[in-house]
Amino acid sequence: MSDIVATNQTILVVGGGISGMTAALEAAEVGKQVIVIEKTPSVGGRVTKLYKYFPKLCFPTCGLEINQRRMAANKNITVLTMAEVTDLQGEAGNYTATIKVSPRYVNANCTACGACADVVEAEFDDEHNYNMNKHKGAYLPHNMAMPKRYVLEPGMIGTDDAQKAKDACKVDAIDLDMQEETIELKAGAVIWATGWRPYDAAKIQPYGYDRIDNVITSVEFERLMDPFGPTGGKLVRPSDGKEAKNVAFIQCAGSRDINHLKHCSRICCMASLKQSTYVSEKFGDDANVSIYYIDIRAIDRFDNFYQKVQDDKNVTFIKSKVANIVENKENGNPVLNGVDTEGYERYANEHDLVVLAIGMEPSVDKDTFPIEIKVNDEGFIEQDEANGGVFAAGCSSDALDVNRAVQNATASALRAIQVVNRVAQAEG
Amino acid sequence: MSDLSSKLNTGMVEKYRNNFLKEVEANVEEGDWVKMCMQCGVCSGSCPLGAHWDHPPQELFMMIRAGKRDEVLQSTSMWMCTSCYNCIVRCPRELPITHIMHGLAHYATRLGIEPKGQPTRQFAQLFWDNLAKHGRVNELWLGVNLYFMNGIVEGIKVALGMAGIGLGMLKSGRLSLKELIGGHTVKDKKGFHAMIKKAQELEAARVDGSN
Amino acid sequence: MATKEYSFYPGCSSQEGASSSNYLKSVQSMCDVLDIKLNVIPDWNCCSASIGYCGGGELPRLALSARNIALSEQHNAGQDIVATCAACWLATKETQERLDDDAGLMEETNVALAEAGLKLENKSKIRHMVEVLIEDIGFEEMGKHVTKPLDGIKIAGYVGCQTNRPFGIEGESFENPKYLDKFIETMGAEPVENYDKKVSCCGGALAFSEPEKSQALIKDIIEAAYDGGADMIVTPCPVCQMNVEVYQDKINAKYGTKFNIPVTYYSTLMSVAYGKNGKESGLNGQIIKAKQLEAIASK
Amino acid sequence: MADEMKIGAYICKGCGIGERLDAGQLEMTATRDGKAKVCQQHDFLCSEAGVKMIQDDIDNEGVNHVVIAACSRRAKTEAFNFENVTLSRANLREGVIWVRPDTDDQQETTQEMADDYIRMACAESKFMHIPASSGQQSVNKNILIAGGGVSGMTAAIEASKAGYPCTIVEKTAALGGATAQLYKKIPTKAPYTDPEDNGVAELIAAVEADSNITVCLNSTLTKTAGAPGRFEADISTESGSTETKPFGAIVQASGFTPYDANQLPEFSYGKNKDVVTQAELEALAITANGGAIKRPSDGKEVQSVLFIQCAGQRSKKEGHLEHCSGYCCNASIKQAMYFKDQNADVDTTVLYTDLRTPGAGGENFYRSGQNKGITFRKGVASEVADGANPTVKFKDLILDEDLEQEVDLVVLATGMVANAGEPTREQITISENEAKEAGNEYKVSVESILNLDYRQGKDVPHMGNGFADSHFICFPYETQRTGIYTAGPTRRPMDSQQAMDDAMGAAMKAIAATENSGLGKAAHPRVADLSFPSVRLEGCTQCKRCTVECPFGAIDEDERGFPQFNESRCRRCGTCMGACPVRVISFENYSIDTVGQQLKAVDIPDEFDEKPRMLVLACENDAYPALDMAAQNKLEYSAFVRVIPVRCLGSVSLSWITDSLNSGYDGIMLMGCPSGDDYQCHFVKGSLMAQERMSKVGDTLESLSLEKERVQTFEISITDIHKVPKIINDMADTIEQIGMSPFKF
Repeated sequence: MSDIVATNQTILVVGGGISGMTAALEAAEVGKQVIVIEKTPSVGGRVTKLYKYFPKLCFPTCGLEINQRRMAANKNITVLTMAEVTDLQGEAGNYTATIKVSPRYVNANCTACGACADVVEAEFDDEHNYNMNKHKGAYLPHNMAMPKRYVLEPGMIGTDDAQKAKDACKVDAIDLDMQEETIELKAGAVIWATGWRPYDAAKIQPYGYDRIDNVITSVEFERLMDPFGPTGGKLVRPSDGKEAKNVAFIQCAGSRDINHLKHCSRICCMASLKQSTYVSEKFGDDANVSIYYIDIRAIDRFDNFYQKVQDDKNVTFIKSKVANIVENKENGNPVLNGVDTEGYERYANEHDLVVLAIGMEPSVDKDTFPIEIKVNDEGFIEQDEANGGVFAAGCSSDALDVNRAVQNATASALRAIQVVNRVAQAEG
Repeated sequence: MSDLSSKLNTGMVEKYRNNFLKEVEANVEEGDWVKMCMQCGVCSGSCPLGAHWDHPPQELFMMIRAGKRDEVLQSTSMWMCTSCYNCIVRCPRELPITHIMHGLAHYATRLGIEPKGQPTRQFAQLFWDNLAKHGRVNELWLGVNLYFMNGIVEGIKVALGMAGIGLGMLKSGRLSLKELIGGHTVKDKKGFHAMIKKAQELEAARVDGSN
Repeated sequence: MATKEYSFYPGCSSQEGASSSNYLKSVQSMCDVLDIKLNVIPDWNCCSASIGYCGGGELPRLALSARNIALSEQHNAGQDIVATCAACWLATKETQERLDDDAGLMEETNVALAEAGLKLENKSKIRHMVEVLIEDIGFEEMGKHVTKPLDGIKIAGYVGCQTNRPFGIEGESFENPKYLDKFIETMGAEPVENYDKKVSCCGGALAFSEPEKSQALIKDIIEAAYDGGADMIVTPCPVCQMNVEVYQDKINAKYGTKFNIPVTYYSTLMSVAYGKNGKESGLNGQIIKAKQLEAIASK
Repeated sequence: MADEMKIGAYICKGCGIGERLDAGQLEMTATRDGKAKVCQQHDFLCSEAGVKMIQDDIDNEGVNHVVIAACSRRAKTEAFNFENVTLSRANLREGVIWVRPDTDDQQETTQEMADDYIRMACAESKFMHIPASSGQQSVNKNILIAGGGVSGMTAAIEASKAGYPCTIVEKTAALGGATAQLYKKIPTKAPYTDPEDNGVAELIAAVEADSNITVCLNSTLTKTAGAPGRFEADISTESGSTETKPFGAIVQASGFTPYDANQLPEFSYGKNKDVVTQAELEALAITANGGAIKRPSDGKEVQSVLFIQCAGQRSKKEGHLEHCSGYCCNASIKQAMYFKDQNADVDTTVLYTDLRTPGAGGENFYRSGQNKGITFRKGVASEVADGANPTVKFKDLILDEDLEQEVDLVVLATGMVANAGEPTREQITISENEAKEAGNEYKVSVESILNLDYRQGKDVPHMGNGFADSHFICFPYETQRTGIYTAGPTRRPMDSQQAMDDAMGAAMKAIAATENSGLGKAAHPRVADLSFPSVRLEGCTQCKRCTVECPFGAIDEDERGFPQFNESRCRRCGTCMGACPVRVISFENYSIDTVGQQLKAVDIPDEFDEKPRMLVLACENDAYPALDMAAQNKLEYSAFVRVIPVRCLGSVSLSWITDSLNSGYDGIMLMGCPSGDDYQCHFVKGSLMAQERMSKVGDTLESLSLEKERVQTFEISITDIHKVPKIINDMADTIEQIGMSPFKF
């Protein structure tokens, strides 16, 4: 790591999701030195866990391929994976960041041949699939993982399995003695693109996410569609593997709720509209989708997509915040209780599967943020002079869909460039 | 309805003209929360007696904003509230719905336009009279009054129907005939009554400007 | 451990010859064992529960609880107010909150209280007996005093509404509070897992005014207990206890069910488990006799 | 290429290649068939030692054409990254051993596969050249900004802050655009409870204070010529004077046209003066300037106002907008606050179907509106009856009742209409069809903002609903006119704050365009590609296919009809190359030969060998990665297939198909991205064109009396990891059924 060159003209990008990648690429492609700090073993972030994008229903992997190719080809970008910023000092044009790099136990020799995974037995929760299944103790995070390099679970260290993996590697890529490192990097500007996390569904007690098997979150549902996901791409429910043809989507699961997230997470309406097409994609006319909503927020041209879904006779919209969910003990079906507020109809509807359109919680922690920064009540970083050379990008700045996050990240690249260009001028 | 309350009622109609929401905000317990409802309906779905409401809370709130004064105040709905607080803890806007329901019921009563025969309305009144008299609830009288609230004949029927329970309570020492004579009261009745009276006066002054 | 003292608000229903007098009995026995001293608030009055609203306006109702708090502050200065009745606890706590938030109401309340020669500081902590047990005593300590574990009894812990919402017990969820099951376990009995109707409403005061509607709710509560294989139901709330226990015959008559399940208080369990006899545990207060408890109590 | 070509082939034996294949044999193939002057084997080629071995040969042995026989071209790119040489990759890992079973009986065909890939890589290498910039370019840091609204001004201010001089061309006499017409704007900062000053004055001040920003008022762009790095813009003033200025890139922030409420007679607009649009209410608010807002008809102070949301929007009705304009809900809340903040007793109602206030600020603003006493009703207005006071007839969807409300003033939340750009040929047909289906007409702007003198039209092509948005979720600024970036409502409906943020992104892209075009580097998606199309004009027949089919309008025509390439407009997709019937267009590192010679290099066993040969031309962005990932998951496919990545199916020359048929291939598969409205092709219409062209192959097949099944086109998404091997194996089965091609020599 010591070989990393960083000056006060360097732009530090914290977070290697699509926003961080975009900001890094835009800056690097006009010749700026960029260092990307990514917490997980590979870049790409949440979009790597999406099956399709709304409203085009195209595949996130497609854009990821282009962005990763751009990154690989660009010598101005350095990516540190399994790395986190633990401290940040200084001001615009002169920051020092302290980075903690966790051991991957696999070095750059790795050719992703998979020999190690073939021999190990131990299995661990697969974070990429929201722990719905397990992966080997030596693993490639996913098909598109960049860097395309295996990872050893820390839990493996000291086990025979780990030794087996090491012995199986012909290119000496496995280093069981790898230690956590702490490095300091200079930077002129910092782009904070740590993205978001799904709100903890268990906290929404009336929906029984922690008690009812067949109540899952929208991000989990997304993984079910991936042929390499926990169900091998089958749309089946957790309790009994039964095909989930009758699916309910509950909007504002955690969002627009003072007891949970005050804000509207923006993406959830479109996400459910999109996911309703998954059910049709799998079951055609046997699909039966109910969307329980307060307001369908399909703004600007997204509304055209909303209108398409409205025309689908297999999709029903109910203006209602579901009151609670109980389980039908006989068949494991979740039963939704509530009132359709349009004309006051009570319902107790049974579904195969319930998907909570889970809210977007920013991954910005006000209290532990390494430097003085303006964060609003919702937890998003506000665009503010007081933030000096630290700029939010993507979902650190607001609840944004992918397109808006990328657009915002492109803007923040310019903000960072303005700072380092000033530095460059000053230094002549 | 009493002259006083009918005068009050017409007075209020006059005062607030087609702005029932304002009237509610000014005069109903926690009424200023009504405007914050976003019509999600989680309260309506959470109510244990929901099925028996003509207008669930969220609809009542919309009706208030729509100026449907009589439909709201004469409704039996809010009298269905069991005070289970499900609605309150689930409301994404933290409206104190239970209290608003109680407040509406009370305000309707104050105006004398509440649904007269509504049993909970009658029981609630009895309960208040009972405690206001002694400072403590006298369960036996409460029961007796309750049974006879719809007149002697009806009362005897109800009483007979409830006899088994009454007996059980008596046997288990959880109902005492002592209560018929005297029974539990607060000692400082004078102070207690004065306090209630003053509180009522102050509130009346606030609501209808008279006392 | 030193004696713990509290300012006690028994409430109307626990008075002698009232519907939950047996609750008070068992609470007293339980407190003896746990070295808890309850100093009754002198001349306390009714809280008007959550049903006084027809006749009583907001302020008069607030005044009721305010008077109790004021009396407590006067006579049991510095002691937390403890109620055993959910409604009493809730009404008092709500009053305190409302008056804290609204200076105007606070002032008016004090004007009214002055008529009774009282003044409200509104500083006392207002707690449910269950909170005291969990937070001040703790399950471990509670367990230590068990001399007759309630082996072999399966119990549905019915928390009900007002002990649970809107305030509830610190750290518990509104939909699935676990503490009552912990009480049951601590006393050596077996709780019903995922008891569906744990926090469902029994109709509360409407059991009187809307018997059919309420009994329909009560039926579900009892049914779910039976479904869970319960021998008995236990609750922290007098209204719940009464409603669930006393209407079983009527429900049987109406729905053709064969309900006959005893409904007791957590404190009943505790005094029995603590070796108190049936009378001390208020078992004689049962309309549907808790035979298993009696058996243990008389051992 | 001054010094003569020297191919160095390097064979990796790692990752099981050494165990599965005969490296000696491969080396022989490279030297004998591939004419590699240098050939070395290595156990671990991507290791430092391996890379050093290659670099040494480049430095000392004069190797200038490197062939790496190892893993996929998508793997280990950072290791195999050499300067001043051409690089070809023979995919022995993902392309051979990972898709073939490790059994003795398969060994022979597997080895053949590998040998062919070596031959192919060497053949490609032979015809590749090291790209050198055309020198057509030079860096011009000046940025042209069309439109002086908040988007344009923001773009100018921010670009200037980064050191790029800007020129704003504004049609009207003043800066500020639509936002300047707002009394206040939707809050942009916590706690998001009250309307904010519109901020235009500060922006104008900043623009005027910036010596790097030139402002041309009362001016339009009468002609825009050239390309990124060397745009020439004619800036004409009303007075008629015209000045031509050079620019490096363009930001188009030409705003929007407010919807014409006269198309809403049902709401008595135009008939009743007290029915106004949101824009008109802003004017009333500005006049009132904090005082009571008076209504137009009789100047009465408004006591009651009702806002009708989605007026003429979110509807397929004739003359209505199909889209939602996104900002109107917040705008109505803001405007209702104009009344409430001045006098809380004014009765304000917002009639909506879905209240759309997304994001962190939105919900706070909505709550604040409720808190201020604005009444929100979910309902649909059917009519506004004319009269002394307008009466709104609507259905309240919550109360499920038809109701009427008489108010002093009705405000119609009408939306934004796109006002710029022009539809491409495809889009005209698409939108016409859509229009037919939807029973309405699409408003296609006639007014041109940029007046490009491009072969393919005067403006940036439309996307849906007439907006010049990007088609791509991941790349919001990707337009079909390189170096021209749209911002603000030109791109899609949005409020002024979003527009300003958007403009900043557009400025970033414009800066990138100036820098990269200056260096002759391609723009997205083949970023930094230095090659560019060159044409042998002597062979050109002036058929114009290249100029018509270029998705980016990169090619003009001279008066004789010869193509004129504009390097920096070009995205290097090769569509022109694929379009050219006489094969005169090529890139230094991608040409008719680099692919054509590869497919010819494949060893075709004779008919009786029962070893068919199938060719796959795979889109490098989707199909090829899908094949890679299939291999990564050890999904097997036929040993008889040979895969060649192409930049885009649009670049596929028919000659490749005929050549391979002639040289005896038994089947040909073209794999491109899904086409259609939601096409995924980053070069817009590669698959579409391939399909068109292949439809013509039918005749060729007939003339050779070959079955049409032998040539098939597939739409493959990058996620079709299980599908691609199946397609290949199905083709193998088909060939088994219809038999081998007779054209084997």
